[in-house]
Amino acid sequence: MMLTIVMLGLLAAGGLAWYFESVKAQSARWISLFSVLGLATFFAVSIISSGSDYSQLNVLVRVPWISAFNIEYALAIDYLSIILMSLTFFLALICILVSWQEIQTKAGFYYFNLLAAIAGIIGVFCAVDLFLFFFFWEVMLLPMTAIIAIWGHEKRHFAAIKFFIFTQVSSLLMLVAIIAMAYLHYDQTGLISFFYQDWLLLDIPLDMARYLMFGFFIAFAVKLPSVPVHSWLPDAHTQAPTAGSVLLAGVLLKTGAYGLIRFVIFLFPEASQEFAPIAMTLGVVSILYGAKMAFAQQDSKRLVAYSSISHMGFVMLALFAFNTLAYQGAVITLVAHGISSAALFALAGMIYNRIHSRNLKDMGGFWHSAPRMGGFALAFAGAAFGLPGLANFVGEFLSLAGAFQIAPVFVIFAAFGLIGSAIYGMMLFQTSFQGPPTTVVNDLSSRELLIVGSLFILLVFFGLYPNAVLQYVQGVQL
Amino acid sequence: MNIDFASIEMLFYLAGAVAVIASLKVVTQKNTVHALLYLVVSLLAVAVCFYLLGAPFAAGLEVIVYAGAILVLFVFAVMMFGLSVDETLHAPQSRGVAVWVGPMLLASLLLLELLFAIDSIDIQQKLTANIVDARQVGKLLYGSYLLAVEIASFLLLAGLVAGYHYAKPDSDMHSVLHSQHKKNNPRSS
Amino acid sequence: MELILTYLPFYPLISFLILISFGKRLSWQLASFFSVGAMALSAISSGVLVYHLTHIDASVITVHLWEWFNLSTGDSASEILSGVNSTVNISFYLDALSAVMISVVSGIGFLIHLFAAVYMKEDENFSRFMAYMNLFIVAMLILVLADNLVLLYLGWEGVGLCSFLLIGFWYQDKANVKAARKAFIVTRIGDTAMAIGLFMLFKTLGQLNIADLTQTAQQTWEVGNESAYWIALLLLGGAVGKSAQLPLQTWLPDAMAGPTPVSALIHAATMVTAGVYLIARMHGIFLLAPEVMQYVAWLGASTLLLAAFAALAQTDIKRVLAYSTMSQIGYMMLALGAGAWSTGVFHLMTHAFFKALLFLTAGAVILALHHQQDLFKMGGLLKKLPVESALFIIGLICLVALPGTSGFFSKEAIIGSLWSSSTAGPALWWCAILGALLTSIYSCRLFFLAFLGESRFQTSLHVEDSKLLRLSLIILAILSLFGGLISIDFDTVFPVSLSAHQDPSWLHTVAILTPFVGIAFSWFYFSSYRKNQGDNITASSSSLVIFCRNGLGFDWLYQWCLIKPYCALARLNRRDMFDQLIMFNAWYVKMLHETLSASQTGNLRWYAAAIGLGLVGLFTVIMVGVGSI
Amino acid sequence: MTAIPLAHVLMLASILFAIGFMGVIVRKNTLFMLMSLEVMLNAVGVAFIGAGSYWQQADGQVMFILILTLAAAEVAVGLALLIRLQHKYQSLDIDKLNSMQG
Repeated sequence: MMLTIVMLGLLAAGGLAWYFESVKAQSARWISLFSVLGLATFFAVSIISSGSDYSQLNVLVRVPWISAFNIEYALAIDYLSIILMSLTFFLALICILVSWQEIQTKAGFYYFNLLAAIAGIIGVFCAVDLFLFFFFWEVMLLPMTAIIAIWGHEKRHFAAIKFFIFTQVSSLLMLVAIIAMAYLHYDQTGLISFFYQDWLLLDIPLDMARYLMFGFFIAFAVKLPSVPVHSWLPDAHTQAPTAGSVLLAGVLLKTGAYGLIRFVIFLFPEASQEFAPIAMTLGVVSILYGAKMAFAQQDSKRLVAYSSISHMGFVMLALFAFNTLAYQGAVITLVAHGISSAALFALAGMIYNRIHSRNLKDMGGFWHSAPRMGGFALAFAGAAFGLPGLANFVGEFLSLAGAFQIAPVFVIFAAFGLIGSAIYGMMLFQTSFQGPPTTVVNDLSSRELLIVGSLFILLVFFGLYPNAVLQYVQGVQL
Repeated sequence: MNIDFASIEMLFYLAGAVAVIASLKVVTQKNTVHALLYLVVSLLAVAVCFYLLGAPFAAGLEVIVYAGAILVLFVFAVMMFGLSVDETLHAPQSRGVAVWVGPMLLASLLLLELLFAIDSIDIQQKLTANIVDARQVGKLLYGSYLLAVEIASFLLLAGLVAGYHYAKPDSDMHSVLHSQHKKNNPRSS
Repeated sequence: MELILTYLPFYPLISFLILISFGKRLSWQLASFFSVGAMALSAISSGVLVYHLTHIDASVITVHLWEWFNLSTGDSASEILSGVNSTVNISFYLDALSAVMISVVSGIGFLIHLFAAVYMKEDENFSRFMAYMNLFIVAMLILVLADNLVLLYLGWEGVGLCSFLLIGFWYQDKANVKAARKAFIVTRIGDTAMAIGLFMLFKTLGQLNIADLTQTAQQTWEVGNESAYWIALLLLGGAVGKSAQLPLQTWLPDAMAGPTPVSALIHAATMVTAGVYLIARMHGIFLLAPEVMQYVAWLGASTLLLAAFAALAQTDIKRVLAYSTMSQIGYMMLALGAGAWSTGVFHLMTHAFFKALLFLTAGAVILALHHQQDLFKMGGLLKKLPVESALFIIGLICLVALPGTSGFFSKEAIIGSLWSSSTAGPALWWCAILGALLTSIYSCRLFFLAFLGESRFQTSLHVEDSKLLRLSLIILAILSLFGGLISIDFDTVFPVSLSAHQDPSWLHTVAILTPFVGIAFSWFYFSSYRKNQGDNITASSSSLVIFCRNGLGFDWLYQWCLIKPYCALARLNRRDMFDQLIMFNAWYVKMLHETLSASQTGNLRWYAAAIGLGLVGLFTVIMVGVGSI
Repeated sequence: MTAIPLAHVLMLASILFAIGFMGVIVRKNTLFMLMSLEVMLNAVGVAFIGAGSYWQQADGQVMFILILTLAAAEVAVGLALLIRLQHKYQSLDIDKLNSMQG
């Protein structure tokens, strides 16, 4: 029930924000901020106070929805979902704060879209009826497309359409796989079911599992994204407004990883084991290719977008290593990357607000006038190239150390990504903040300081005390 | 093969040739009325063909409905266009009699042919030997094709309604609405 | 004791936080009070710890702060077999080796901070500079105190980052920025090798705690084990990157773009020796891989000679010292490769003393000459800056290892250990002797050019008459001269080498005489530099000299083999070929769309004709189909 | 069996159809296009009748009657549309009626 309230609350708050913005300007952001804060608190309080153990999936709600097909409204959470939902809430707050000044036109509708997307993401993280999952998957897609298409930069329509088509085509493959699974269930038990835990009990013949797994895999690989289906990401990130980029990189990509864990690896263990070499190759290629492409970019947001591809390559590699350690690494990478890439995008947005350019050639020497921003930029670039002491390092280290147990050759290649990430990280930081000063920019305002400061503190916290997350995902047997 | 001018085949080929020539004229004529006349001839020629093929009922229908009704519709339409502005302008009216020459020739050819066919007993015998008469058609039409007939009737009804609707003069709802709007405008502004 | 050890890295950390958060709002006095004070506290704590370790019987002190993360896989075979504890902790481990390191780091660090507080006084970003220096000390202390390799890696990367920040401290100059980036990325290549080494260690031994894993390795592996070979090789990769040895040495000379105290602290005394520390720390693994020890020795020897040759041709006083540092670290590597662990670490310590002294004095000279670093624009400084000259001479005689100085003790020990070592041998001994000869020659050249002859500059000297600055220099000079007398007992750390000492008796004589030969040679060879030749001394421009000056072509090689191809690849594929591939679909669909929409003219007759055409086509197909059957 | 071979009947039908089709394509005047359509419909009728008499079945004539109704309806609607167009554009040129651009 609690999750339903949260999702409906988000939607309602979005609606209220939309309505009240037309009544009184600037009210939308306050409504969104406080409702997200309130709902996040509600979520945290109910999780803590429930006191139950979430190491297995806890089904919270299960009521019939479309009974003709035995489709249910079923929500369940475990620690993985809770971690990712908390990340979502946190980044939702960041998004609202980031949009504070940036969004001036149609602000009400903007906040409605933002909150609707967040509600969809929360839904994705907790839906265990696959039809419902697909429903939420689409719910999060549409407002996101709207955010890019309406409030984006100069090529926003192109980017939004590209984003939409990529995600939609791939998710249709997933829909096919979902329906096939439901019929498989019908074949075996005489009852159509979309319920995840029913599916876990199924005995899926391997040759069929291969195709079904592939259907799911493609949908999530596009979302993750992995080479060679990554190319929507740079465009979408570059053209989206700052909050859109933050949300995309911070949470939306995580839904891909979450799907891989929950629906590919756990539903089709044997087929994914068999598929692992290919998936790991894709992961390694993503790492190296992303790093190389990031280095080649002139556009700061595009650079960060490619670095996201590189980082998600680590996740892919780790997940398909089928190793507890690597799995932990993947989870912490998800959290760390959510925070660090959000931070980098937020910074890129702040720079954009100051100089109205994302081109690295227009930047340089900002340290002179904005040392605080420079310090944070360095820290976040450091997080991007896996500086120990920040959360990303723990993730990369665990992923690679775990994967090395299984596939040393892959890891050796992946480790070259560490060099590549240092190259683009340094380039990003140095071309924008070092060198002869070009323009005078204002240092961080207190609102911006709150944004980057909180992100930075979390990065350091998870970097030095990753057990805060890891203790919940330890002991997951793959 | 000895060419027997009195055979059904020859009559058929002749009628066919008339139909082809008349149709070509229909397509190539500049003047609408001329074209219509040729069309009539073409239809009549086809009717002869039908008759020779052993379908007198169809031939009758062809003459009555096609050459009679539909063509009259065309003529009315052409009248309504007021073709003085259309292609008749480019077709000089001075050769008034010449207009009739072509259709007349073809039509009289057909007539001759028809008379000949009716006159010849041999042909009559052959024709009656393999006739598909109206009774058979009627049975089939109101038997297994009943649904098709119903649909055709709907089609005709629709054609009627649509024809009426489109051909109606322009003083309908549109202008009424328009005038109302005009009336409302001063009050609202 | 544990408490003191715990707090040791936190003094500079707190100072760093204060300096970075208040930034320019702090006055010079306050900023230097915090940073230098924190260093003083660290130095004192280190002193206490070392005293405790040596005089009160405790060979090892450990503190456990908190568990960082757990590497337990739950199903790792090796883990079940050995029942090891695979947690990675934030824990400190102090033994004789790390004790030497922390005293060097915090002791010399303190002196250099003291110097820097005066040297950088005028800089507008003074507090930021001191903050970085503090942060560097934090990372370095963590590096040497780490009880497991992951924490060591944290420190390792941390010092790399600080080195990056400090080289690029004057960030407005593009050259500095480039040098900083180069330093970071080149060392990062080594770090990656090291990271792979860690993964491999973890895979084979299931743990990363240094003491435990060394023990396990020695129990389970035989000498010459393949895993040990690869692990040692990969760790060597890390060490080579950080310590600027072949083939990753190119960053160090460029790193001289940083302020001089940085060069003294990071690029001479502490950070660059981290590689030496790593190998010494992991000697348990290296002992199992004698081939890798040979590689270490040969790498050290070749770097030693290469850097010495390059030093001979430099015109920039700091670059001479940089190459000299490389060369001296080559000595340390040579010692480690020969299995003379303690002598290597001993040379590390003495080198830290005298190289810091040399750099700082050079810094004082440069300051006096208004940031003039070109040797050919100096000259005759002996008379004008007597105190600095004296100090510089002290540094140089330690560098060339004249008998009695600290350099003499350590370097002779290294050379002495080579001849009969199983992993070194006479060939390497001769390399070391040649190196010593070259060292004395380039030292003399440097000295003659800078301090003798007539002055080749017009500007008046800017003399910073600060007692603090002098004080730090003098303490360093004393340490350089007499530091060789400090004896360190490494018996608890390193295995006692069982050298049979069958060395020929002439070896020592040759080794002691070599520097004098070098000095005598230069006395005549560089007589033009020594005598009054006025302005007409210029740097030789023969191609051989330029080749040496440019570091024997390594930069050029890397530029063409690695950097340019990578950049070209990046530029070539800037548009992302996968994207192009996918967008081809879109393009293709769009083309079709345009073709088809062009065919939709809205022209009824056109449609009719198209239908006819289609009909004809269809019939043709059917006809051909029927005909072919 | 009639003496007329089916092939010849169908040939006649084809020739008529082709002529009508040519008219539809070639003529710009919509009225002529309608007439050509009539010719085409007729041609189809010929084919049906021919086939019907060949097999001695009434179906051919039934189909012809249906075609006839179709033609009637089509002509009614078509002519009405033409009148409308004539009113609106003062022209029957089909090429001027492409404002929908497909």
